[in-house]
Amino acid sequence: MDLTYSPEERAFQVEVRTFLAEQLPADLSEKVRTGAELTKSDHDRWHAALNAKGWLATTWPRGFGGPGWTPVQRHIFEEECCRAFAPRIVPFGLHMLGPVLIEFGTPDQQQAYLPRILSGADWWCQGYSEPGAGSDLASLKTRAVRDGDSYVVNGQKTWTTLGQYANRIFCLVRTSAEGKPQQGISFLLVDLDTPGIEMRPIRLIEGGCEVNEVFFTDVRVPVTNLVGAENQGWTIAKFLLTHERTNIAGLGFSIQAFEQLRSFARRRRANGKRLVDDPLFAARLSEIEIDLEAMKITNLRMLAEARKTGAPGPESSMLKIKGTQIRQVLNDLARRALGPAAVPFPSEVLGGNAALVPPDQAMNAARYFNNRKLSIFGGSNEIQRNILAKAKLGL
Amino acid sequence: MDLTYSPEERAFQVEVRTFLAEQLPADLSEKVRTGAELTKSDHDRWHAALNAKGWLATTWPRGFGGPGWTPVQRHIFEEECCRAFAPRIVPFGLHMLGPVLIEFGTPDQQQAYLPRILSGADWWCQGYSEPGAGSDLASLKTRAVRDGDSYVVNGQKTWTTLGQYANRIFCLVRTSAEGKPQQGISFLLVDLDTPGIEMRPIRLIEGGCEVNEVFFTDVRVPVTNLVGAENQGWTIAKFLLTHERTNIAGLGFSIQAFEQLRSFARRRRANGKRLVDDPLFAARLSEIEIDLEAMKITNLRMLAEARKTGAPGPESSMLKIKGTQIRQVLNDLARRALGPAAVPFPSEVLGGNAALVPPDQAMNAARYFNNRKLSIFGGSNEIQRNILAKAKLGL
Amino acid sequence: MDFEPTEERRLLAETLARFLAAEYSIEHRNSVAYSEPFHDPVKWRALADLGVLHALAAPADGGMGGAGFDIATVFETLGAALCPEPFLGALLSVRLLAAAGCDLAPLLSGQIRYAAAVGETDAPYDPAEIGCEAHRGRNGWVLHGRKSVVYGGASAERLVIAARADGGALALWEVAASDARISGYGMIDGGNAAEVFLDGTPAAMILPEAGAALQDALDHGALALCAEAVGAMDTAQAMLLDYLQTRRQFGRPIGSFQALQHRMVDLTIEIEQARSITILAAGNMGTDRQTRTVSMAKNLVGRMAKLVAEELIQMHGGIAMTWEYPASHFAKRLVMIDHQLGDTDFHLHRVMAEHMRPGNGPSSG
Amino acid sequence: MDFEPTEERRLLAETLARFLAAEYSIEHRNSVAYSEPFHDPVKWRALADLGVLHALAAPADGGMGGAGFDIATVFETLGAALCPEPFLGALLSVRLLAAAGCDLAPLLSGQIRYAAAVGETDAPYDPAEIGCEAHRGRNGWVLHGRKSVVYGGASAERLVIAARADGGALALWEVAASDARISGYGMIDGGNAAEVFLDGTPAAMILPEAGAALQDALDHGALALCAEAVGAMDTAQAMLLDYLQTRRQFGRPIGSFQALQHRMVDLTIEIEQARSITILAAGNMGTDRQTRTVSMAKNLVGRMAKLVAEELIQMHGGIAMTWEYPASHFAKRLVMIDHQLGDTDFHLHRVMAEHMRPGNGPSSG
Repeated sequence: MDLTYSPEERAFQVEVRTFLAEQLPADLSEKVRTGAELTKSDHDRWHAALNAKGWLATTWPRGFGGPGWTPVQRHIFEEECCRAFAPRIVPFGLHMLGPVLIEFGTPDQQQAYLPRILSGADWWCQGYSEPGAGSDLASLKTRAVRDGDSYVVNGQKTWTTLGQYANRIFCLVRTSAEGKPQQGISFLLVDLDTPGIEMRPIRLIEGGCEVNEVFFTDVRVPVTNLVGAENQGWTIAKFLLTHERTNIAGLGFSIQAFEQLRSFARRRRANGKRLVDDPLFAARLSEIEIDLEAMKITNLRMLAEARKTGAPGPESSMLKIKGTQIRQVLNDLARRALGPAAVPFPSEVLGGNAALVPPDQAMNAARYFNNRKLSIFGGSNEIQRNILAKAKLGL
Repeated sequence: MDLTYSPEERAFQVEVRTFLAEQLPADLSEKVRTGAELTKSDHDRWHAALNAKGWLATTWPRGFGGPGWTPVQRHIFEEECCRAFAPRIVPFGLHMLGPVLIEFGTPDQQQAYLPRILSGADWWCQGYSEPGAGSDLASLKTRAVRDGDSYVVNGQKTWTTLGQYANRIFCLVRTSAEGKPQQGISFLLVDLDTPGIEMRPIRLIEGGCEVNEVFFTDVRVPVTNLVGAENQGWTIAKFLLTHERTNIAGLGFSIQAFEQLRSFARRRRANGKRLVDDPLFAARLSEIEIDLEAMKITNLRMLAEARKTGAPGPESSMLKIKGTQIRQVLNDLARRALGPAAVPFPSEVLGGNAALVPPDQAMNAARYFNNRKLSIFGGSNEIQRNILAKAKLGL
Repeated sequence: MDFEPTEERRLLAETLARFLAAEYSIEHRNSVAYSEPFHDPVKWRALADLGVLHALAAPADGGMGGAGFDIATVFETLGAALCPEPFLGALLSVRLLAAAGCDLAPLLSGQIRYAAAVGETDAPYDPAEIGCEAHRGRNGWVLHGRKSVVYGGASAERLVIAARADGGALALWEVAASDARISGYGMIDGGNAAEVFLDGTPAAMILPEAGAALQDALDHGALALCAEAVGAMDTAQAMLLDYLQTRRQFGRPIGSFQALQHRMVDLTIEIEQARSITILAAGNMGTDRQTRTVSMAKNLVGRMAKLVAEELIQMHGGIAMTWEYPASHFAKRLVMIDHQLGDTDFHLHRVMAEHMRPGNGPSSG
Repeated sequence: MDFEPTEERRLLAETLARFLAAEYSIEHRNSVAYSEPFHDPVKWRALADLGVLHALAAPADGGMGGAGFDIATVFETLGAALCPEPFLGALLSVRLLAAAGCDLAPLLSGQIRYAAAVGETDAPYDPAEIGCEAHRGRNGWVLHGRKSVVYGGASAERLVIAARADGGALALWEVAASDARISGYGMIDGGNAAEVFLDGTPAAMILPEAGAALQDALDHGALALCAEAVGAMDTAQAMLLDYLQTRRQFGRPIGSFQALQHRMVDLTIEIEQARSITILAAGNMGTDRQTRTVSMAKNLVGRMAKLVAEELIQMHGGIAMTWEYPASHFAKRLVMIDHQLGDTDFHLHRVMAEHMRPGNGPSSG
């Protein structure tokens, strides 16, 4: 047992810190710290800086343009990025489609798409969920019917995050109605400029529009855009679900949120004392700190396990459940910390001498409501419990 | 809306208090207060005092020897008894079998048994659960096979509370293997002196022996001891389950436990201050006080509802769940309040100048462990949730 | 003991519920709740004409209600329909103006909209920490300081303000909204509030010793919020139950999954507990247990409303994350009620304080 | 970073686990745990021969271990088998005697049983509140006062006692058990403890300034209890899982009911969290984060052990309420560990205290 980083890992940590200190634009980190919305060009700028360093595609093998990091290195990189309030790497092309193409794509597909992901020429989004198939993905209904050298796609996708910035979408579509529902699904790449596609924003609970619906009406997609074999989509979907999870616990976000909360609670005065001097608040703060400290070790233990076995097991579901619980408690405490000052609508947040709270606290209530999604999207925590009950406990 | 008692109810409350002040033996209330075990003769003494006043069979109609109380009067009586640390009325004959005989028994059965319940001549116990049929009562296996004027009973019952004091047992037995499992069950009265019956104590987690196993080997029971029709037992069992619940929330016990805890926390000094001055403890104490205050109103509201409709509905399951949760939290806090002084084994509790805590606190850990049963026995809280999901929510 | 509402209150609730169902469809509610002026002045007058404001004041003060159960009836009905109108500010003003012996007729008739400015940035909940001050100016009293998150402050024409007379005793002052600098804003769960900047603002003293009146008004406001939450929880529970019964996943209604069933049962039980403690608080208004039982209620309701909101979103699984689906707005209101007039921790401290007092402590009768 | 045990520790754990499986069947365990002298002197010597006591002391003090992970390895293995022997008293004594520079050989070899008397009735956890005093008598120091719930005190031959020298500084004293008046008793979860009455009891001072040594010993004791709980939770989890897989109700294994599945998953996750925080504490022994991380661990483990115990009983549904079924004894141990060397609240206060300090507060590195 040894909880400390090796000398190489410590040196790497220093390298990451130095890079962030030098290359992370101050206006971007300020936006992240205050919870302001990032534009497409904000994301593009940060991706380009990482790409120039060779640190953008953190999960790709070296041969495809990845840095060839160990899981611990990836963990260090993500933690440092969060501490520095770097924008998160937009995962759809880099953490999701990239590994799929590397594993299942043809050489042509790899050559066509991977460099464009790295360069920022393509912004991918995800077409998985449907209005009638959220957690129950196998019941999806969007059809792709073979017609000559094309598939003709009809149907509707939803919860497509940042689709408004994307020029391409990867989709799960039904190519066969036979057998078990899982067996008739394929994985298809679609150019969003193709006629027949409409993208509509979905306004979320707190008022923001980060997700979209995508409607497909007789959309013709070349058969060369099929990844893997026809009806192999379920296998690819499962691969993607377990391999995107380099940071499924969201630990960096939690560390960030905890530090902001702790620091604010020491500055905030209400009802005659500092917030942190209210023993009820201090107790909540301390309990979640303890849970977070434990989670850091749990995460490292499971990374070490994955390093041994080569692939994350059902344990990634444990990280998802506990990780989202901790993030949501932290968001909850940050909202509560504001008292009445949490009530202004995000777009009404007052500046200047009318400000109610420091800028980095102004989105606390909105973030709390928005992050209720964490335990729902990407496989709800109920689905994760079902998976664990079966795969880990044999129930 | 009016939360206050009517003048008649207040007068009744005074009458109950006066009775308890005059007639409740001090040694009995001391035993209850300190959690000491009550002997059979302790119970008999208290039952006799109540019977002399006509207040023993609180749920029976006037014509059968009950006091003819309203639900609110019963509530007042139970609350005052708890406040005075009176022994609880042993429910098996009085609250369980009595109402069953009044509803389903023949006049002969009523005349034979009801007076003996009131006089204390009979002590009944309950033969419901079996080792393989706890929550799933319908799967019970104890058989009663008709042979001339007798049933011949074979099988095993368990969790028979205070069976060691009883001379009679009422049982659910299987009289038919046909149809749904519920349809072949009958309700049978058995004299424990009948040859072929063996009662063995079960030692519980904290070391006490309040429950028993009962083994039946070719036990001959006269057919006149059948209550209701053959195979009507399930109906009777359900009647009993909803009608025994005059105090299913255990509110009196909770009020008692809260007052003892509150008073002790103000006296207990540890680590330089009173226990109640530890804000973490005070917060727990206050939260459970609030839950308890709400529960009092919930209980009264459901009593009022039952008075209107004539019978308790699935709401009694709500009282059971929340009532046992509150009691268990109170037991938990009482255990925690002792710190290291909670560790002695109950039989080792030290007296004199070696005493670790006041006598009324000495059983706190044992009571905590023993009362984990509250959410299991009498239909586990999981079963209650199943019932509510179906009967109240239509799920 | 009697848990039936009186005929008058039953009628008021029915009339109000019918009006809200007809006039505040969720689309209209949302457009009123989230766009300026964050309330509907025409319907506000109609609500006044229905007698809703009169129900908040005692007959002696020109009203037709004012008891705990009157207030609870009104706010429970408002909560069930998620009505975004500034009734909280009106209720606080009613209590304060009545304590000061002022004429309530303009308020109760809906002619003039009042808000009560009590909380401050450093004194969000506890009036003892109020720092705003009044001083005698050339032409009478003037006020200095800032009042924060004044509910209904953006739409109010007159303000009742708590401030210290010459830095000493807490007193009440009436101010014309046009005389103060007011930054109004919409709230995340709908409706409006405002920052009120007082910088030599002319003010009329209406009550020189206002400590008890302020506590009483805040108690009544907290009771109203509890009742509003109970109403909103009832609607939320019904929405969720309907969803569980009709939404299908994996080939069956999701309400057939036992894990969800058990959580739904627990929610249902906790909503009944929230209703019970609100009844207890309503029944204790005007007694010496008023403040303590209100704090108990606000604490328990705060805990349960958050639980209901979070489960409402989680068990809907995605759809309740959207603005379009009404449940999301109920969830926001249920969570944000805890930020008004004392959160769960603030009120728990008040319940704790009596236990921690030297001596024999409170009797839990 | 490396989460693999060293070869030595893996061997120790295996050897000890094998010994306990062979020698402490649940029947033997219960007879030892619940009847006088509440431990098995013969097997205690055998355990010492296995090197279990040596693993608790550093090589410099004559032991073969003594690091956080050594202690965690031993106690996790003891906990998994629910071993009722008085190792906690031995560990505390090892740390205190080593700090005092005393010879540990008689203790480590199992020849002489030691217990450490620290807590008092009014000072259950915090050594700062210790009231026992030592005074110079005719023939050297004598002790006055009462030590309460001394773990292993009923079976100890020698006691290490914390008391104030002439009412001042905390110091350590060694006392022969036969010189004190000792009321021993069994514990509700097995094993023994004692009340120790000191009434002019002759004592040898072994360390005059013992504040730091006491805190260090209590930290190590708390770490040991965390590890013991983790071991017991693992066994409890395995028992419960087996029960869910095999017990049938309503015609199917009860483990097929989704509500129970989800609770079992949550338990499993929390046990991993308890294991993680114990690893963190073990890894921080001897650093300046020792006390803080141990308090974090004891708090989290206290919360989770209670959850596991209560779910263990509840999900077994009746059978785990019985003495005969081993799970009941695991449940008792898991709950009662929170009563030893600081409960969840005591340790949470210590974590809170750093946040509440003026200045910039702790860094959570």
